[in-house]
Amino acid sequence: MSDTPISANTDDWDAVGERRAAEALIVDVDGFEGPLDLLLTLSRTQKVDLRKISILKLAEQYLGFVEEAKSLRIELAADYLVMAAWLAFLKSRLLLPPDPTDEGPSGEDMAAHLAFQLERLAAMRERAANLMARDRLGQDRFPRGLPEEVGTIRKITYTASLLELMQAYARIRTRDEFRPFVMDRDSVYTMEEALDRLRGMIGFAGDWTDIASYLPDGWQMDPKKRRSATASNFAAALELAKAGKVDLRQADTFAPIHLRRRDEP
Amino acid sequence: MSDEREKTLFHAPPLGEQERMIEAMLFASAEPLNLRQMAARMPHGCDPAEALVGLRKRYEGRGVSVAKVGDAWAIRTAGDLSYLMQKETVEQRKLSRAAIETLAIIAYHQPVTRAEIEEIRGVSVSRGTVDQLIELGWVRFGRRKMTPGRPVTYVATEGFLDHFGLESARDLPGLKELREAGLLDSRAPHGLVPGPTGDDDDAQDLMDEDDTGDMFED
Amino acid sequence: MSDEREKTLFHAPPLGEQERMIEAMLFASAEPLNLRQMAARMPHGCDPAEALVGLRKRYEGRGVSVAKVGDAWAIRTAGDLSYLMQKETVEQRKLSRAAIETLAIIAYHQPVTRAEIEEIRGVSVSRGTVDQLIELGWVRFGRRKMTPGRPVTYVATEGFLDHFGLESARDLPGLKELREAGLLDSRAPHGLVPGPTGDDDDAQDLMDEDDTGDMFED
Repeated sequence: MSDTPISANTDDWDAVGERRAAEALIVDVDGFEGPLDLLLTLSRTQKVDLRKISILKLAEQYLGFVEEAKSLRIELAADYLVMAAWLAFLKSRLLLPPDPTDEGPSGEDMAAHLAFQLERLAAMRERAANLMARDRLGQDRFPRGLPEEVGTIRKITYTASLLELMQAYARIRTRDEFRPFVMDRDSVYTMEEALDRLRGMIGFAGDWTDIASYLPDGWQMDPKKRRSATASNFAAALELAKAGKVDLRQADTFAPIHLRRRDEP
Repeated sequence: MSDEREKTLFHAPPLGEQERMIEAMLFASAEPLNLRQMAARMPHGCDPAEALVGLRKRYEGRGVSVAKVGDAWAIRTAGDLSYLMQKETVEQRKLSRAAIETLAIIAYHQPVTRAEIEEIRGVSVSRGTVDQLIELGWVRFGRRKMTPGRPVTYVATEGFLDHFGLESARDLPGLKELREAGLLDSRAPHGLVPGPTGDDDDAQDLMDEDDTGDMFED
Repeated sequence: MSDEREKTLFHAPPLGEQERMIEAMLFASAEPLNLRQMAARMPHGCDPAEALVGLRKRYEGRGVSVAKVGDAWAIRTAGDLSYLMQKETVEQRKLSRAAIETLAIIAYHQPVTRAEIEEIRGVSVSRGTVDQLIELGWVRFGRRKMTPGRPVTYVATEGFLDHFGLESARDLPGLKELREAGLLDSRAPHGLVPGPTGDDDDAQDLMDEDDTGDMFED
């Protein structure tokens, strides 16, 4: 690094003061919140408005600080060294005439931005201090000490729709029409009944006889009853034929079915 | 601020200022403050009793008042505004089956006695069920019946008509219309009311009667 | 009482009465109440905003005042009477310089990303700093920024306004001057000045990205 320690600049009281301040800074290096914070502290020694600050001088102060730290064998965090390198670069840019072929921000741009950053940080610090000095809740201003609880009242409303009302009524009024399911057996002649009857009768039937003649009395006239009895009679006749008790014959489709007892072999 | 305090060591602050102090203290304190406590906090020479009179007057008829609690003082909500300290939550529930059936019978058969309701429903009607319908404003007492014992009757109210959107109870559809509307099919009464069969229903009703507190369905 | 409320369903109570109601509610609550919360507890047809204007005026210069806190309102004791309140004073956890500065930066630059805070302070922000501010209820997450990485932002809360006695973030002292001086512009020409080397934070931002961008919106 190309700079000279600040103490070499001049011998007057200011320089001594600065030197002492710088030493204090170095001892206090842990107290700084990064290089920008340090720069801001250093800038205060210039005793001018931050807008009129000499960035070149500030860069020199910072580099002097780093040198001092080195001589005192104080390990500086990487951030501080990066800033030192950048400031050294900035310093050279500010001192040398601008290179027209060089791209990127000029030394003046860089210096202006650093000044802006310092001013912004200083402004934020000031605002932070103002904020903390305000009348604060719990310190200067107080909320109600005896707040009243807001109770909750649960209100229940009951609802019912017209449909539900009507359905309820319908349900009550139709309860009488509604009874357990029982098959209406009045007009039903079961196969068991037919079998019993046929078994008793075939003993006398030695010749072919129309099975219709086996229908029980009182079941021939009512169509409902006749239908049930005919079906059961026919089913019973098939059952007996299957058991080998009778023979069945039918002359033609839909012709009468005849039944004859089968003689035991 | 400290200058002001120094000053007041010798000259008590004006009464209006003392009122402000008491106002702030009573507001922020977690417990009622008595005169001694107030005076201890206030600058020398203050008279909290006198300032309190002024402050109380200032809060007369306001939303809060300066109330005496034992021998101490506190700021309290005005009694007539206590309802503001409550938040109402409304919960909707369906009427129980027993209640809606009873209501239906009253609506269709009004004026109707309890005995008649029981005859139609086929189960006894618990007191709570009718009470609930009265409380809801859907049923009220009608004229007594001119029969032995002069039993009270129940009728449906205006509120009932309002709630169910009816002009009059005569507008209620009859059995015939219910059947035509498909609401009443005697061949398939199960389709009407999903759920328990008629037998369970009666059992449910009997249980309802035993425990009136638990008679509402959610 | 319920009769009175019923009546007011159709006629809002007079403004003076509404003022009393708001007075009662604000006195009773330790937390700021917003207009919606007040209206919900007041009879139908009330206009808390209008009534508040009158109430505020009534308490001007008193020992307590009606303070606006963001979108809400609260009654607080006057700041000049703090000396009476030693007993009520809440022991505040001492905030680090980093926390105080970070809070100011968030308040003045909100919504602001962690990277922007670091740019302004010139150091990386330790996670504990923001956590502490969030825990105090002074800072919360804002919308994600529509920049690459969609970083989360931080904003100041209503609790912050309440604590520091600010009506809104626009009332932050010196805000206008800062803006005019260009000190609130977020011109961050990277590379002009070396910034903090916050590798951890980049990793954090990437993690945040996995979350849905909407989770911090309100």
